[in-house]
Amino acid sequence: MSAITVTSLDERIRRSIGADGGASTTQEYFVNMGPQHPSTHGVLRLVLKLDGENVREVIPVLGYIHRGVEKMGEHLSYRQFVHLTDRLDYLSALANNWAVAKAVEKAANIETNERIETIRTIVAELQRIASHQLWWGVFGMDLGAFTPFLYGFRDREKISDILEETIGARLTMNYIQPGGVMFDIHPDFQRKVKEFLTYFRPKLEEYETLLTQNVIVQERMRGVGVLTAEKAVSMGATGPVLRASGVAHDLRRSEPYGVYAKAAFDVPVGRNGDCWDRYWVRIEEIRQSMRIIEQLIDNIPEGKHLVVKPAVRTKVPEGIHYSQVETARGIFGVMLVSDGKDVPYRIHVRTPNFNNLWTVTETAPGWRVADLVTIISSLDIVVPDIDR
Amino acid sequence: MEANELISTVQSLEPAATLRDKVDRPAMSVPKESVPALMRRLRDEPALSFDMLCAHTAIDWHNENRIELVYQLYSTKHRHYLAVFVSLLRDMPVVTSVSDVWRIAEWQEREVYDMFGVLYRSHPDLRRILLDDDWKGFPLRKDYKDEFMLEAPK
Amino acid sequence: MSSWEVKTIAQRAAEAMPESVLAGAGYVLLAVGFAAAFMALMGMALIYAERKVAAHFQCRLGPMRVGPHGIFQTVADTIKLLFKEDIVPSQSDKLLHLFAPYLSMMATLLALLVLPMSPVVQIADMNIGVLYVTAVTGFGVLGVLLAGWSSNNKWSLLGAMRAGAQIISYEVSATMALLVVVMFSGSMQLSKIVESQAEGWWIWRAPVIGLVSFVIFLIASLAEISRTPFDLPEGESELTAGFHTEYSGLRFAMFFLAEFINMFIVAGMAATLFLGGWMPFHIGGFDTFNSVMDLLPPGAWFSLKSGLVVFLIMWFRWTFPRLRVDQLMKLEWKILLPIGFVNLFAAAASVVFGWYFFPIR
Amino acid sequence: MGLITEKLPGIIEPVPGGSVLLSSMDAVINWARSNSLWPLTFGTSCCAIEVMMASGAARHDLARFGAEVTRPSPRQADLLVIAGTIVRKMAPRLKLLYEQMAEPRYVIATGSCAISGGPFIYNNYSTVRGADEIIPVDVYVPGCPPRPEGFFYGILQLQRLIREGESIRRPGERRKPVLAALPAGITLDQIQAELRELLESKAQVKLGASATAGRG
Repeated sequence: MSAITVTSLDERIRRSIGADGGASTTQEYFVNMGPQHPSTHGVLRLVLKLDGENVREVIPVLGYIHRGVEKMGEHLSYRQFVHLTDRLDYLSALANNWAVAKAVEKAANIETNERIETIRTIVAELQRIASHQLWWGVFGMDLGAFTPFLYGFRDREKISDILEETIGARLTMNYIQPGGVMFDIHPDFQRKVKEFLTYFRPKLEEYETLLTQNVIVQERMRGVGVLTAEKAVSMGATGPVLRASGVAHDLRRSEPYGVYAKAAFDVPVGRNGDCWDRYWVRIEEIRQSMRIIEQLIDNIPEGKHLVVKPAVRTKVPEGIHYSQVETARGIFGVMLVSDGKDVPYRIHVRTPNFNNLWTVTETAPGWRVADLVTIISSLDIVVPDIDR
Repeated sequence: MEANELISTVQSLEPAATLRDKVDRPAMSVPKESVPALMRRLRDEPALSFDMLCAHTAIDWHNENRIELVYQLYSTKHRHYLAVFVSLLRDMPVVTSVSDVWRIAEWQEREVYDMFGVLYRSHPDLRRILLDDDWKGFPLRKDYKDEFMLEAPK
Repeated sequence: MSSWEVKTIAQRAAEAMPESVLAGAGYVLLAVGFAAAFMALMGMALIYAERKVAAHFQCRLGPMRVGPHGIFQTVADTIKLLFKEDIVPSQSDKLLHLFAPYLSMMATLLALLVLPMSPVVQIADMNIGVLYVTAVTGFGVLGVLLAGWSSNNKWSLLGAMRAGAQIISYEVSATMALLVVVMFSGSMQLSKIVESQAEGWWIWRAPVIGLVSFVIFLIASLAEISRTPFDLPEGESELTAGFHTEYSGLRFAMFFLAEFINMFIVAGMAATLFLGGWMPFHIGGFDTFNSVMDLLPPGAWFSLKSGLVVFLIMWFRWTFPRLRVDQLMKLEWKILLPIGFVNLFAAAASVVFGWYFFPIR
Repeated sequence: MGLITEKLPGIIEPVPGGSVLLSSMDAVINWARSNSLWPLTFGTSCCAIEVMMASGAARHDLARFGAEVTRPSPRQADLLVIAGTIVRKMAPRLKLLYEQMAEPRYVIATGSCAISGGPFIYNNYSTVRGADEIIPVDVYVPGCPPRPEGFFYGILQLQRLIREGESIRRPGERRKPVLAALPAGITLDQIQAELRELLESKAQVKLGASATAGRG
């Protein structure tokens, strides 16, 4: 049995220097991108091996926002843990809540009703739109166009308003809980959502005019950062990143939860897996989400919004329970290991961004620094979701 | 593939594999010696073709003095799941890496090392991933203590 | 048609000098003071304008709190930057680090000297005006390169190298476009060029050729002054702040100011060469129409035209994303330059055969 | 009142650190500083969306306060907005960022994580309990995350603090004194000596050694 050595970042970099045995004639150098860098979307750090402007190697360094959520989960009740999932991928807070709620409901045999599931589906889809709007804006900013950012946020505020009215928070929602949703929907909810849909449809066309159809944008996205389907699967990528590579894997379709089975929608799939496909898939997903909401918004059945009293500390039977949902970024999974108490023995969250991020080590080498920014942005990463 | 059919197929590949109960999806316990070979076969067998490692993590069974690794596999072709459990001794948790079977395992295994101290044989780049390189201890172990941590008041 | 008497401040100084040294010196001081004050005020005004224009493009208000509609916003910014700590990184090349912003600023100031803003507001009128402007604006890249090099920061260096490659490449195209106008007007002297447009601006008087060279000049100059879509040297999302990453306080303000004044110079040059400078909108032969146009003073015409071009440049900035380095080079060497050459030959032919409106026989 | 201090324009105020500010000049400078707070583009987690992004966006528009010029380089920024959790791995980097900023620099801690660790206090091995354990903070904005309006209130409070010259900064910290030209024949030491006399006669306390040592 050979000895197992644990290395450090310094050694990793040192190894990378000698990787080609000094064969290259030009001088290669290392730069740190992050932890504070405008286009790493938070505190991600990438150690880049550059040759002039060309990226030779990307070494992501994580953990600058590692908050130890899983450890904390071992001391909190299931109901309490829900609010921590808000803070992982804060742009899909509702979907994250839903994953925990689903796991607990399945384990503790809590039956929800149609109303609860419909409300959950609608708010989760609304937030998916909001998340993609934000991504679109930031993507524009990373390419150097500042205006999309403000346009994206202008429309995102409309969704924030709708959600705030019902939920009471703009970002960290903590709304979907085991056994229902925190509050019933606001009386204006349906009207406002419909207003938003009619408002947003022409705005989406505006997005296309401003960014999608721009020659420079197309030039910078097409063919850049190609991720083949095989690699995407092997690297565990999910969500739009996987679908852009041509694998039509969408949990909403393959194992429908909520009331997705009732709604008709398409799963947009890309062809080449380049930045352009990832861009297109997300824009198309906004359209599909609007379709889903349109079908559901008038058909919210009557019923209670909560079947379990919120104060109850739910006991989960012994065993291992999984659940996963499709967030705006991919599959968010929760594994509850219960020993029969009202706090989990161990809780593991499988976050989509952790896997998606690593595809950058495969796609970025060979491209330029500017392309690296495009590629990272097209992955739509949220750093606390990577680090947990 | 149906759950029991899946399990019998896996058992035909690895006779030592046993059913892991109290899991709400098809789950097998396998001995640690069979890890890389069995995993490769799980991926390559056309009837199974588990081409995606959804998540890889560990559970620290502190009282039983063992650490249990969990490999959650998914097949994008057949759309079925399988959870593979591997028990390791808590004092010397060593297992062979599967990073050459699924690329993502390289980083997921680094995370398990970081949090549980599980050592992976023939891992290309085993080092801490979320914490600092000079961090002492493995935080997700049940007996992890740290002068920084605060107990919640009862 | 009324004729304009061009009298630059330099000429006045030269005239006054033999009689009274004091008066001559007074004019020189006036020129220096004017240039410096103009630069500071124009810079502040442009920064304010940019922020307001950007805000209104983006459905928001922009600075509102400092003075009515925030008009004193840039004053506050300037004062703040003046009194901000000036950091010189310990590992940097200190002399060059201190020197670089001045170099950038100087290039800008020198170019400002020859810009004809009205028949009387022009500091110097050289017979090689166009050549001079090309020369001194190219000089600005030295400041950028030194800043990037001396900061001892890899991002700065990357930015500086990008700037070097970009500015030197695009200078070729810009000069090609300028040559077209020089050929048409038969002079390099900026006041002569303006006067040559008394019967019409070159952008329409030389059909197609004028417009093409105007567009080429605008694109190439945008690249030269590193404005979006060519803001690679300081591309925020890529290189943090590019070549001026390590600069703070006053020295950073100098780069900032130089950038905005450069924008004004490009606008001014574009106005002077293609849009008639301070010359009112004239159509040869239509004397009544022309005299109506003359009611607006030449200074106002110049402000309007350069303001329009400045607005156009800002519009670009808040609409377009950034190009990539290789795409930038491709655009210059494979697209702009060939078009520029063809345009130049077409211009030569059209000058020889008089294929333009109101040719001087 | 001594002779020297009467000759100087404006009112002389001693500030912590022992340097001298001329307050007529000071008012203008503080006005400028308070109205031109350029934030550093820095956000670690959830709060960044609300505080750095949504507040700069069209609905709320941080630009109204002249603070939309987000600088990616800490050298050019005046305001460090700690938007989000700071963990132990990030703490040294945060300190470095703060040190890289040029004086005068201000810090706003937004959200419960940056104030106290927020929800991540107990049973947590990684999260720092409040950014003020690492760097001095001027204004705290509570919320999880705070609304953009809340952040604006924080900015307004910071502006007020700057205008009143009440920067919550410990004596001895790096700070550049702002000095107008002194009348001929008067040195800074003389002014300081006189001021100290003045203060001591008023407050009946001995000023510590830090008052003289901190002169820039």
